[in-house]
Amino acid sequence: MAMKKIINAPENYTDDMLRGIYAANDMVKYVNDDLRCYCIAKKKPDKVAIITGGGTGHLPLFLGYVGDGMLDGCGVGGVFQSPSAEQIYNVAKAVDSGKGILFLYGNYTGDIMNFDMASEMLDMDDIETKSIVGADDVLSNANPDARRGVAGIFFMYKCAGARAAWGGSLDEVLAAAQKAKDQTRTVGFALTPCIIPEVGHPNFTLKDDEMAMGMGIHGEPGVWNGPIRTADELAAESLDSILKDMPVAAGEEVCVLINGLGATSQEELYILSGSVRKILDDKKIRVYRTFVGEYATSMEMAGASISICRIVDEEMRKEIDLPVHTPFYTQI
Amino acid sequence: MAMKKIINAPENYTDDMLRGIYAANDMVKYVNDDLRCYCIAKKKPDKVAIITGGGTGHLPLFLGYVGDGMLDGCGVGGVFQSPSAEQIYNVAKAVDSGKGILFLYGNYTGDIMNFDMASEMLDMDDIETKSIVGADDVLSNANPDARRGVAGIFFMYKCAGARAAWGGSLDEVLAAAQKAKDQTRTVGFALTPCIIPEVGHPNFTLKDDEMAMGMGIHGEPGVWNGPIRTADELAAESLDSILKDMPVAAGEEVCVLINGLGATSQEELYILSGSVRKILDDKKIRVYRTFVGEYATSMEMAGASISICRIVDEEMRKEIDLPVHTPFYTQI
Amino acid sequence: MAVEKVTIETLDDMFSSVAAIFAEKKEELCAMDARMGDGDLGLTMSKGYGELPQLIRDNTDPHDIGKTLMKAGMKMAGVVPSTMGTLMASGLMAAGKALKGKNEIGPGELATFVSAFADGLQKRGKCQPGDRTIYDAFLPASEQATQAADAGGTLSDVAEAALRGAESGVEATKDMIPKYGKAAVFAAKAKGTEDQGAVAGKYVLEGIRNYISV
Amino acid sequence: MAVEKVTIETLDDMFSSVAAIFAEKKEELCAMDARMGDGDLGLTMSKGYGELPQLIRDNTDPHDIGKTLMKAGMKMAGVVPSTMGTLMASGLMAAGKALKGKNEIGPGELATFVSAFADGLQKRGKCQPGDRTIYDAFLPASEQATQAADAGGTLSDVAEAALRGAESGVEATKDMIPKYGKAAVFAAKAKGTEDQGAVAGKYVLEGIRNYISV
Ligand SMILES: Nc1ncnc2c1ncn2[C@@H]1O[C@H](COP(=O)(O)OP(=O)(O)O)[C@@H](O)[C@H]1O
Ligand SMILES: Nc1ncnc2c1ncn2[C@@H]1O[C@H](COP(=O)(O)OP(=O)(O)O)[C@@H](O)[C@H]1O
Ligand SMILES: [Mg+2]
Ligand SMILES: [Mg+2]
Ligand SMILES: [Mg+2]
Ligand SMILES: [Mg+2]
Repeated sequence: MAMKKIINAPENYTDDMLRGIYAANDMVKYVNDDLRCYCIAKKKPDKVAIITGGGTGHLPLFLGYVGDGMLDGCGVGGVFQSPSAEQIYNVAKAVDSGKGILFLYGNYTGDIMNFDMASEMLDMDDIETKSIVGADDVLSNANPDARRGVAGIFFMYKCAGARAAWGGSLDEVLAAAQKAKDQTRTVGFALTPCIIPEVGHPNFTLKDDEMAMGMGIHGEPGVWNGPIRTADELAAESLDSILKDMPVAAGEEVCVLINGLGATSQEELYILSGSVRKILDDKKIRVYRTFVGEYATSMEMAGASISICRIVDEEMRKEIDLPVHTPFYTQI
Repeated sequence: MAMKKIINAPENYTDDMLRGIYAANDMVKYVNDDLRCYCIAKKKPDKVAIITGGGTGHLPLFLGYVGDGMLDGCGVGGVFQSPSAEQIYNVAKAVDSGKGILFLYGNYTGDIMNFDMASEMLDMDDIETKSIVGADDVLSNANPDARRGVAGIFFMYKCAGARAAWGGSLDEVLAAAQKAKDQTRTVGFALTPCIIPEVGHPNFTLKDDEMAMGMGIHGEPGVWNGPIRTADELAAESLDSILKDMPVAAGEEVCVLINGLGATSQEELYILSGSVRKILDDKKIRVYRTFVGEYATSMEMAGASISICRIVDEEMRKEIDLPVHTPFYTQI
Repeated sequence: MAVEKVTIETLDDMFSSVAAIFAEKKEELCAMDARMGDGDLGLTMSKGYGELPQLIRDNTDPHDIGKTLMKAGMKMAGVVPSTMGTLMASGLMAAGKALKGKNEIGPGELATFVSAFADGLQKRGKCQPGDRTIYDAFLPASEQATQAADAGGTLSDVAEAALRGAESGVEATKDMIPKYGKAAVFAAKAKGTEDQGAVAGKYVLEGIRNYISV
Repeated sequence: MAVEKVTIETLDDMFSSVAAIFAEKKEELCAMDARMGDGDLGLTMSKGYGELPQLIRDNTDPHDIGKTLMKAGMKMAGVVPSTMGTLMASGLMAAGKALKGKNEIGPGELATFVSAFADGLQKRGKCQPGDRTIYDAFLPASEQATQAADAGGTLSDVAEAALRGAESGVEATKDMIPKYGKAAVFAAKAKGTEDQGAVAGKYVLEGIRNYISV
């Protein structure tokens, strides 16, 4: 597989992308003269600030959720690399309004080290932070604490974002994120690899008829590689894995997130969404909302993920329903 | 290139997709027991109805723009095929509220024949229709009337949709579409082909390092095939072609639409958007709004298009700013 | 014992006669189309016209032959979405439009039917006389049918005139060069042969004549 | 003529001495890392510590050695975002946090610096003693430094004690099996060799000792 990308110099990939984003949108800006310190343009007074961060290559993750009703800032790393602690710190300083800061990001070692460092630094400035990581990828590890964070983090953003927008305390915002985390599971599968621009060749290979169940968004190995299955089969296997890990009873209610990894067409995502729905209907699991689109990608990787977020109370329903607006995601 | 798709039986592609869409969204429905007669669920009283249609494989085109503030219905064809006149007719009957109907779709022979037939049928029922086709693809033909319609139709949807939402007459809605059409030009380029599910192999081929400038969304040949160029070079060549066809003076204002053809990552689209912006800034052409994302695709084709819509008066500005909401596109 | 007028009740019978011809000529039309194009013409015509009588029955407007024809024509287009299927449907719909409000077909209405059908083909196909299409059969048919009706002929006279016009038109396509679709690629091969679309047009009128003049 | 206390004004000089060691040991560390990992350790350490003195000067809080160290440490992490770069920065920041509000480093503060640095490494790396990491150099260093300070030793005594602890720690890593990162894959090869991260840790303390005890 050759690299076919619409880019300029590979080493400018992240910064060229960021310049494009800032030029296209007024509602975000960068601070400290550093393109990678990405913040909401108009700081929100008197609310808990929520900050995320992570490597480039997963749009709309991570920065795409900075906006009204969701997040306040994002530390932007190079392709599949962590932002530095200093970048996170600077974002935090820029958006802090005195009610504390929630760090909400994915469960990757590099990110954890850097967010923790930033948090210690902020502590020195007497700015309170709490941290929580998304770790929704069921097939990435049997141990829930060691799981990767993938598209399911969307529900954590949504619930924590709503709680913060309503003036919740840092503990309340953290609790909303934790509740969404507890109720969310994801299973994903890849059909093709992606190429890191500065590397120039795929980070793994799959045969012409082959796919990988459970593969991570950086190409981490999954549970099986084998011939491509149908949408119905993939939906069945994925829901099986999810519901084994987090049982949902008949009559209970869930949100469904069908996420494209980058190259997969929207047509396919809706076919997959239809397959998932048939199974949930059969199980008499009610669907509160279905989200279909690109929420967490790996550049031009083909594949998809299915996330289920169980709705356990009216509060969650309201959090998920809150209209939000960012340059990448608008919900009314 | 092998077909790697998340689907069930290829012959059910379109209908499986439609079932997925209806299950995921309450705001649309189908009429006449025919999945391919796609309408807004709650008919809007006392307004000109706008109907579009065309082949499957271009999501969010065409049906994705049916919703509040945009379109009222869509005839859905098979992959890259026209909907039937009857399907268009049935959609029209379902959404008609007595103020007439605008047919607004792409400039393809099959579609034209079928929309014309539907129009004659509606005439028999004393329902007035007017028709206009998008034909924005500059490189597809030197003769503007023979050009293909591609992503630029978005601006026609937006302007006509706003005018209709405000209670405009059929002639006024048509005039708004015509004005947007007159001011919009697109240039696109493909990096990889796509595969029609029932065919199973690509509709054309490009070498490992090769791209096609001006290629159509079904793989119609463009003006050159050659080695992949940089984002900056592609932006420069595309804008050159656009501005030669539709001059824009320094100080004038435009909207920019950077559209992904399906497999291209959002990261690349923003890099390309940044390249376009640099050139417009240099020419002192002001940018009113930038739209970046997937607006008109060819399933999993890699590539992008650049559309420029010149803003000629305050009316257009208001039309483009009108908040809209569909299952695929929300603007606030 | 010729038919003197076609009513809403007998409209389906007239088209059953057209269907019968296409059933008989299916192989012939496929073979002709295969020489020049993709070889589907016999299939689409026998299928489309085969379903038309039932479509007419299912979509009958009790007072309006015109509306009935339009609706049935539109349904037929959905059944056979090829070029010729769409063109035939367009002809039927244009004829229906011209007959809006009529509840029977006499000599004048039949001439109107043929002329409007021809116009419908031309408008939909954006073709010119001499382009080697079905229009080259229908245009002379409409001229002769109109003359016969203007001269006070019976329904049978008009039907015979239309068919004669179509036959001469088909003959003339032998010297025409194709402009449209797949046939344009094989322009040289067309020389001396009849255009298969024109032949299909002639069969429509032959079926009508058969029903009226027996 | 040993240094008796390090002030906010001389903090950068102490780290210049650390930088000097890493400049000297660059090739050696790279070679060690190449045997077990990706061979970048000498590069990242000489680069990160090479910039640290200037980062300290640029980020000096005139009354607070702790804040100064934290800020400079954080900046250093951005300069060298590798595992060891991040761990070293974490050590510096933890030490800074422990010294918050101090405006000089005497014997007690130096012991605090080493212990807090060790704690910072452990917390960031989530490693245990015996995991064959830099922590295995810093943990005995912190124990010995604390003893020396508690016993009323001079700044020089504490610095010497820390270095002695680190040296014994490095020696002990020869028998440890790596658990983390790329080295874990080459576990067998590690036997009998010193952990390169532990060696880097020792060099930090050697640089400090060199500045204080000359
Ligand atoms: N633009 C046109 N206008 C009128 N008739 C046309 C046109 N293009 C093709 N035809 C007629 O259609 C016939 C071919 O029909 P058909 O086999 O259905 O086409 P295809 O298989 O290419 O879709 C031609 O012989 C010609 O008579
Ligand atoms: N989790 C950990 N905790 C503490 N130290 C660690 C940890 N993982 C690795 N190390 C130390 O880091 C050293 C390797 O550093 P470095 O070369 O920067 O790693 P890499 O090149 O893999 O990013 C190891 O020799 C070990 O001492
Ligand atoms: Mg994509
Ligand atoms: Mg896509
Ligand atoms: Mg044919
Ligand atoms: Mg290394």
